[in-house]
Amino acid sequence: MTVSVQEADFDAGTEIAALSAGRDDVGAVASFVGLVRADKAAGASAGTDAVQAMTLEHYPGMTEKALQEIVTEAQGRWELQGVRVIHRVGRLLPGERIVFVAVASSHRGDAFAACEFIMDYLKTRAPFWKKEETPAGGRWVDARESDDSAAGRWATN
Amino acid sequence: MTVSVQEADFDAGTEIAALSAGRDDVGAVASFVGLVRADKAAGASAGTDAVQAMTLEHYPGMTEKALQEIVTEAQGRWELQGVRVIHRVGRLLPGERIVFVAVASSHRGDAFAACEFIMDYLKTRAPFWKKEETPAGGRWVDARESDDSAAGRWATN
Amino acid sequence: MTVKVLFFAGLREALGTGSESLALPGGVATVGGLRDLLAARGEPWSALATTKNLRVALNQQMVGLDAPLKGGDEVAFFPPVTGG
Amino acid sequence: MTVKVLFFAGLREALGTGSESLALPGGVATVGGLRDLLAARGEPWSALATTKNLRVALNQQMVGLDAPLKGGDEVAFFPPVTGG
Repeated sequence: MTVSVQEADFDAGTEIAALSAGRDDVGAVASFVGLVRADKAAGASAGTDAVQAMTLEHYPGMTEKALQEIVTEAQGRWELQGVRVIHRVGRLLPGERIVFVAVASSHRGDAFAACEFIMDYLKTRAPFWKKEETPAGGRWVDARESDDSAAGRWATN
Repeated sequence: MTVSVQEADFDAGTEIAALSAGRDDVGAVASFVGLVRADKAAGASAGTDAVQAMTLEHYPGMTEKALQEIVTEAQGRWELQGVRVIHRVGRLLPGERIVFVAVASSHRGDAFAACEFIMDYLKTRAPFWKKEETPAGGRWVDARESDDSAAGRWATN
Repeated sequence: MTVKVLFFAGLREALGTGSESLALPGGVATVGGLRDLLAARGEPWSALATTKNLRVALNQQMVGLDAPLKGGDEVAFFPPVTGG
Repeated sequence: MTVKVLFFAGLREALGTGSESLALPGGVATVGGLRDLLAARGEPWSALATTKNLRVALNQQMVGLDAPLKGGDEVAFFPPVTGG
């Protein structure tokens, strides 16, 4: 199982260990955990307008397909021995884990590059939307240009 | 505690969770686990000359200092909220974990860059040495030029 | 021909619905044509014409507005994604 | 003046010792001078002159061969590191 979209939390240590369990050819596992930040509200000044919770909506069916395509694209670009992507949906509180990506490879350069690539592509291509709850009410998070430019770095000419 | 040099194994999930425990301002934790590869013996052909075990020697006192300096350098280059480095010493078998680096930040770009930077510098500046046990006997691992060039990428002019 | 149309996130909320099944008039041959047809219903549907960087997926693949439609297609309209 | 000298990894094995305390003759003022003094003992100490990319740490900081010595210094010689 490479890709999961779920309400449940995950344990990064268990997932990382699973990528090298029972084998002796994995040299490197790079991974990433994204979390809900209380101060993330767009344009919020410090201490005011904090995020109290976040709800993640997605497009069931397309989400899993899009994540799998991103993983397949990474597998074509680097020599990978295993990939694991978990994205949570539903209502999450500040400090809670949202997303997990881990990549196993013989070499650390490939593992790091593929892990960052998958996160960058996930941010711009996987159909998830965040709605923040703040004292001022609920609001949908705007897409950030910095995410588009992060994904754009990986374009092949 | 930022840096540990120890014989004991570690749990990546526990370490990753500790970097954001009790706070709501961490958005990203990038991490890396390095493992002993059975096929790593320099110049070994597939299936022959496999690594049966590895012993890690280090320079007690300097090791901790060198790792802390690498972390401090990373903290100066990126906005980091927490860093954890664990390096094991002693005898390790193929598939066992050797090294762990995790970096917490508000932003994933900083977390990824600092994590990879710390690994690259650790590979060339921290006083650890690996001796492999193979069917042909023991031998010290040669430093790789690719590690020097990986560390060289981060040079500031 | 009939297509299934889906809406997500802020667009879903603005339209007050997440999906509908729609029999297309003869002149509508692309997802862009479908978008224009829906937007022409007036408020709140004009959001489909005014949403910044509107995204479209055809059968769960991101496409441009010029992608051609056929009967049974699943077309989804949504704002830029913000997961991760 | 007296310095403490340490050897690690393959170099430690080649020399058959991990450390020694050494009273320096007057002419030895740098870690390079110390290296030459030890290498001049002949086999196996000439390994200090022939080890490829020999590294030196002075008081647990990496230094070049021109680093000056003072009494009580800790000097470590070792091959390029291979951890991680």
